[in-house]
Amino acid sequence: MEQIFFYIFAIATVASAIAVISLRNPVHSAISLMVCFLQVAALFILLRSPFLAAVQVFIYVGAVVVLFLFAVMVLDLGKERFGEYLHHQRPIALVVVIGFVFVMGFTILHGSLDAQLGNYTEKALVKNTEIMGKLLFTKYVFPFEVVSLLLLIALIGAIVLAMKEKR
Amino acid sequence: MATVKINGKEITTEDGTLILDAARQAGFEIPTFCYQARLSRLGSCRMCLVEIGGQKKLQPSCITPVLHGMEVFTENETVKSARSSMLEFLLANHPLDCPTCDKGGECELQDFVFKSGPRRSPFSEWKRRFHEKDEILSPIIVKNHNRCIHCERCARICDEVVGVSALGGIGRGAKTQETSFWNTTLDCDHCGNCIEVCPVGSFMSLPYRYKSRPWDLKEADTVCPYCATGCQITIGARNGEILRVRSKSATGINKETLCSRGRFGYHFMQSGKRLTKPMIKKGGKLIECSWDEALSAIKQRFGMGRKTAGIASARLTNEELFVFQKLVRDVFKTNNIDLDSRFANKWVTSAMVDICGFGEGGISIFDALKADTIFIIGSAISDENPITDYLIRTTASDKRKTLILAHPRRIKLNSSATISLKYKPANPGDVIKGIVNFIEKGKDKAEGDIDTAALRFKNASNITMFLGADILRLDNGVDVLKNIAVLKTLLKKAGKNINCLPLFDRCNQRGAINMGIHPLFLPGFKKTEEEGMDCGEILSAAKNGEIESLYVLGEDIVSMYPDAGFAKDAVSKVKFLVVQDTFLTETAKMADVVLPGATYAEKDGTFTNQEGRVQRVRKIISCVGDSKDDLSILDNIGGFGYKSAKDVFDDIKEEVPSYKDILFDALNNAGVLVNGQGAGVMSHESGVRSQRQEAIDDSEYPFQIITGNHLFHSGRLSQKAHVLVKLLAEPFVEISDEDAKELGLSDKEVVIVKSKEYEAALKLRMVKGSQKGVAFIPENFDSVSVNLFYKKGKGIPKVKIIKQ
Amino acid sequence: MDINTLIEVALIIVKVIFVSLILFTLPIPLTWIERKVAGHIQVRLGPFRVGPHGILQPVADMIKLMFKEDIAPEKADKWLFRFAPLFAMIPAFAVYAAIPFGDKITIPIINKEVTLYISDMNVGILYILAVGGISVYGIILGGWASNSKYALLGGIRSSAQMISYEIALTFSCIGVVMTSNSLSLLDIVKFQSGTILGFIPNWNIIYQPIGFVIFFIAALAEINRIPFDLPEDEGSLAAGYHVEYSAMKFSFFMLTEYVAMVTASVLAVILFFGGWDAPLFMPEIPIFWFVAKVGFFIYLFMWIRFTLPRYRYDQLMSIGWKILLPLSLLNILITGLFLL
Amino acid sequence: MSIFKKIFFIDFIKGLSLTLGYEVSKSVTMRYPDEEKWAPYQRFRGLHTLNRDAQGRELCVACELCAKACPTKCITVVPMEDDKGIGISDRIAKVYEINLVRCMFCGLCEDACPTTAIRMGRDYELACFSLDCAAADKKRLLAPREIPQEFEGGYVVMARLERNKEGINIKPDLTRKKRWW
Repeated sequence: MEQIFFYIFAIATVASAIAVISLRNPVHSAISLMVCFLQVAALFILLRSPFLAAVQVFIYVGAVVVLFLFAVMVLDLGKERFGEYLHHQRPIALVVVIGFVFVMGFTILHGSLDAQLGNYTEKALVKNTEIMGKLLFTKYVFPFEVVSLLLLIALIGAIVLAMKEKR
Repeated sequence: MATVKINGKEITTEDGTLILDAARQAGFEIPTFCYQARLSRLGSCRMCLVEIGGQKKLQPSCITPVLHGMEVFTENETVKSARSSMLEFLLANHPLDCPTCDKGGECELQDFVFKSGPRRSPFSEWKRRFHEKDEILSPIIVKNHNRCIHCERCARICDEVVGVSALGGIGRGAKTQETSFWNTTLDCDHCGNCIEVCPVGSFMSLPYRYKSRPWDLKEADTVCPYCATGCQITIGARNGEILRVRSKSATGINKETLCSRGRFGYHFMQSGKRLTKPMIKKGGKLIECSWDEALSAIKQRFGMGRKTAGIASARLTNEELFVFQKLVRDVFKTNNIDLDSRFANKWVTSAMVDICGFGEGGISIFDALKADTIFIIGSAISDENPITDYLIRTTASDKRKTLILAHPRRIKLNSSATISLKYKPANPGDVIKGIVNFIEKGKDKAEGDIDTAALRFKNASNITMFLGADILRLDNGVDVLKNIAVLKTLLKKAGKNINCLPLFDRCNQRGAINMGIHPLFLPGFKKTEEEGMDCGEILSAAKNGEIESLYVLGEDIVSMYPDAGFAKDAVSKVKFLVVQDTFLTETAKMADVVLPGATYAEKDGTFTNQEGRVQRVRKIISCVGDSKDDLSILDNIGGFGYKSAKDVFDDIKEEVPSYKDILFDALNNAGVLVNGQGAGVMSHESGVRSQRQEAIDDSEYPFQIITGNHLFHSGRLSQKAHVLVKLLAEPFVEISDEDAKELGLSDKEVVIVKSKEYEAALKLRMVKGSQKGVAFIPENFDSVSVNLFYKKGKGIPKVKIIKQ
Repeated sequence: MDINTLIEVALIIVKVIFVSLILFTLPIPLTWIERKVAGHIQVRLGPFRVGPHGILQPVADMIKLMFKEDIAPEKADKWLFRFAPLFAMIPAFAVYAAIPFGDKITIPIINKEVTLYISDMNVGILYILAVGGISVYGIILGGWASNSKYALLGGIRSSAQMISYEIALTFSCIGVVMTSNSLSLLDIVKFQSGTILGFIPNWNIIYQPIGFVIFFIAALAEINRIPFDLPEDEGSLAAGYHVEYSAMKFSFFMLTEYVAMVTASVLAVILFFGGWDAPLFMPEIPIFWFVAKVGFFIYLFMWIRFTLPRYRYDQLMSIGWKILLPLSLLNILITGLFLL
Repeated sequence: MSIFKKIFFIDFIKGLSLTLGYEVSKSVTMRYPDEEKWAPYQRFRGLHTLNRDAQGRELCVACELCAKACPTKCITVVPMEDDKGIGISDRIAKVYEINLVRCMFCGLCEDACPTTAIRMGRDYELACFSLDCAAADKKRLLAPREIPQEFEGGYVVMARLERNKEGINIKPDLTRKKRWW
């Protein structure tokens, strides 16, 4: 049962990811991106991580892609403009993609990406959110703070960029 | 000359000018009711009171002549309050039924009260009331005497201008009624001039009764189509329906007057019997068809050269006639073109042209009437040209002038004539000869009327001769005209100033001759290279089968040609007959193609009246049904490419020298007299052939028939106007009272009129003072077509009258 | 799979269908009520001609919407134009997967205990807010796909407004989560049962008055209702993002709005007013109190709609960012301090 | 004080209480055309009527003053003669037509009328499905009205909506009237 759902979501994820880069219309790409994120959220649920799923939807679908769309719509990027940028990048991109696929395939096949399963039972995972919260504020508190600092800097940077100089 | 000061403005006028006229010249308007320029002075309405410096009482300006040094005030407070009081008195008895009064909106009383009248009245008494219901005085006149303000214009115009004296006053003071004898149905000329001059709604037109308000009417000034006097009329139409015709007080030669034909003869245009679609003969029957079909049939089947001919009516405009002669001469390549009028032979017409001096330009009738001796021959002028009759009557009321009237019948104008001459219809020349004889022999003593007339001629210094259309009809017309020419030369030699004016019965007869609708000459009286055939010759030729195609424009030959049988026979032998007319006439019934034309209110153009005055005809309504105006039909057949009447007129100006200086767009209500054209007028002398034919005295048939239009009718056109038919619905025979007494007949008895060819039962009318042995039958009725009495080549028909 | 699991699954399916049906039919009475409320507030009668007191008016409207011509602008993005109403509608319905309408009832005949919710997620509130947020796509895409300047402006305004207020909305919920110590809605409701001092209901509104105010205002903005219905500002935008929509597509948008209004009411009830908890010694009747409270909030929304005028756009934004957001942060801070 | 007002949303609550007050108050809606109909005041200027005198004769004498006075030129009058006593005068209107599309109901025709034949009536239900009925002919103008001229207006009267083949008709019941508002 779970397997079936996994494949459905996985295929949908990959398909929408491909759609993101292959569709000509930037709005359509953004929509595909949203679909992709949604599928990822669904995968999180299959991984017994509803909190992550909710946050994924919340942040990425609900905010990030909306802002993407926003930008795309307001800037009114047509198909033609994309053509200009992609023109010379094609061979380089091809090389990069092939390299990336090779490295990924290699590491996956080698089994070097295997992560250690946590020692959580099915029952304990019901309290998934709690566990995650605790981990974040205990074991991973440092990276967490670093990330929040980073975000703060980004925030301030954005404000500085956007603010008009007062005379 | 007298110099007067009017409201401080100095003006110099002739002695004897009325203060009113002087004030109007100076630009001050004085309201009047009883004053009418051509009528006798009454001074009864007191609207025109003015203050004269040094005089305590106000004076009526319409009867007070100016004196040198006079100071007149027309606008001061005294005068204004007098005016206001006068109006208040008039309103004391005038019913305020303006909402139901036909005059409402163009009522002089209304206007003056609005302008200077009192705004309120202290009168609370009952108003005078003669009757509750309007009185119908005739088929055209309805009277509401409650509204009368006693200006007596109606009675005066009836008496002094029309000469009928049908109206008069009964009663005294405020109770005076201007009405007919015994207040019964009027037996008068039904001219409606009383309606026109009535300043209030006392006399009203019955056909126009409750039809519209004056402000609803779209009005246009045009020319009356009935006789050649050329009266200016104003047609009022509402929503494309003609509702009335009226005259304007200061417009045209007719001024405020019109005759019954002009005023009430407009109904034929919308009679419902009009041709609305072209028709083509298929299998012996006329079938309605499209314009394309009809026109292409004409273009294909109408022949060319000598075997074609065209006959046109003199009721069409100059432009149409010009295009028609162009069509006949340039496209059909023939000179066989003639006017229908009176079916005169071509020599008579050209003699008339010559003697009346058509080439010398127009003579204003007002100039002509300044003559001290006026001579009229060959026209029952009161019936044929009523307005000319009015003009002559008003002139002849001056007792210093001599009016000599020669006609077999006694007509209305005889009452104003100084000398009335009578002659047998066939021989008007006898009268002329008598006069010539008298003058040539140098006699001094007059024996009989002719001699008295001759004596008057001898003593006259300024003579105007009116030559009637009856002369054109005579076979010996050339001789008569020759005699007149002799008289003319004789009088000219004696140093007298002579004017000759024709009296025509068709509105554009003079114009048609100018436009070259004649077998002998082109437009502008240029001689044709080869003589064409006149109407009689065309018909004779047709009878012999020598005319294959005939184009008849607006004329009913079969009904009008003297000798109906001959005309019908001749027309039926024409292989291809095109008739363009407004009604399905007898001739049109025989046609191969019938084209529906337009009446005078449906087209633009010009008429030239008998004086030579060119006047504008204006379009008021659109053509009935599918019919088209004649100009565009003719233009289409000929392919000339004329766009409007003005285009044609520009061509006329080039071809006809006498029209050269006339500007089409600038033609106003007064019209323009044509100029003399100098050289180029052909003379009749060359080709005159005597055709004298005495009517043989035949004791079995003692009466000579004369015919012509009745006062209420003109040709067959007026038969379609129902109001005119109401006035006179059936023909009659008119003989003198002496004859009637001899035959033991009484008035209004039905008698049988019998000639060798035809007999008819007609009502008898007795007229005191007509020539013995003359019977008059109006030619306007289908029921008794006078032309049936005629036999071609036999001259004037002779009849006997038997008691039924 | 044993029979019990099958029954469970069947039960869930039945509940899903039941809830969906209710949600689908809900706009029918709601539109009627809204128009009646509008009428009476404006001293009118409201709809009166179709059926007694105009009760069939929404049915007539529905029939009309169904049979109207479905028009798509010629230069519209056809696919997105068609999908936009679905994008708007599906999340609005999906939200109900996590909403509890009551605790448990025993169906008398089969003597089976049935939970009055489709699922009790431990991240329920997050799920609702997250999924609810997706609704903005319907609006933004509908506005963009119409290829009309009014629709686009409406869509952009709408999305900006929703993103702005979503933050305040979420933060206001955090206070509740902190006091209730759970993300699960069921737990939040359960936390609120009982009374304080014996007569005050132990509802979150007592602990979180500021939070409720923020939540309520943000919810108004989130569901595009007056005074914050800027996206469909008739005066300046003709009709906002759905100006080019007609017939059933348009009715989907309308459906979404009404469902969103119900959702907002339900959330307000669950988070701050004790859910199905009977107020003050009132007898406990399953669902009744819940429905009654939700009904009150729905009425409140309508009431406000016909009381207040619309805000200006810049006012809307400044309220969101400058007042509600700091206030909600403050609320979290205060709540945290109290909890400590 | 203003801070207090702001914190506790006093203005907002005031507004809400006001609208709530309206909500429970009686509605002023007139249920036209189903149950009630407004019978306008006598001075109301609705569809014109052509009146008759006590003997039933037409008062109109077709003087065309109304047509002349009309600022929009929407009245067409064509007079005719009649001796059957149809009107008070022997001059009656053959055609009397008011083009309601052009008419602006100013009432100048009333002022111009010397016989009080034309009066602005009280009919205001002039909408229709075709342009034919936009021209009110003499017959329509002469027809007696459901609300007679004498009826004192300014009331709401009970009415009944009737549908038949000719269209929709609202029949007022003048005996049952009430003040509006």
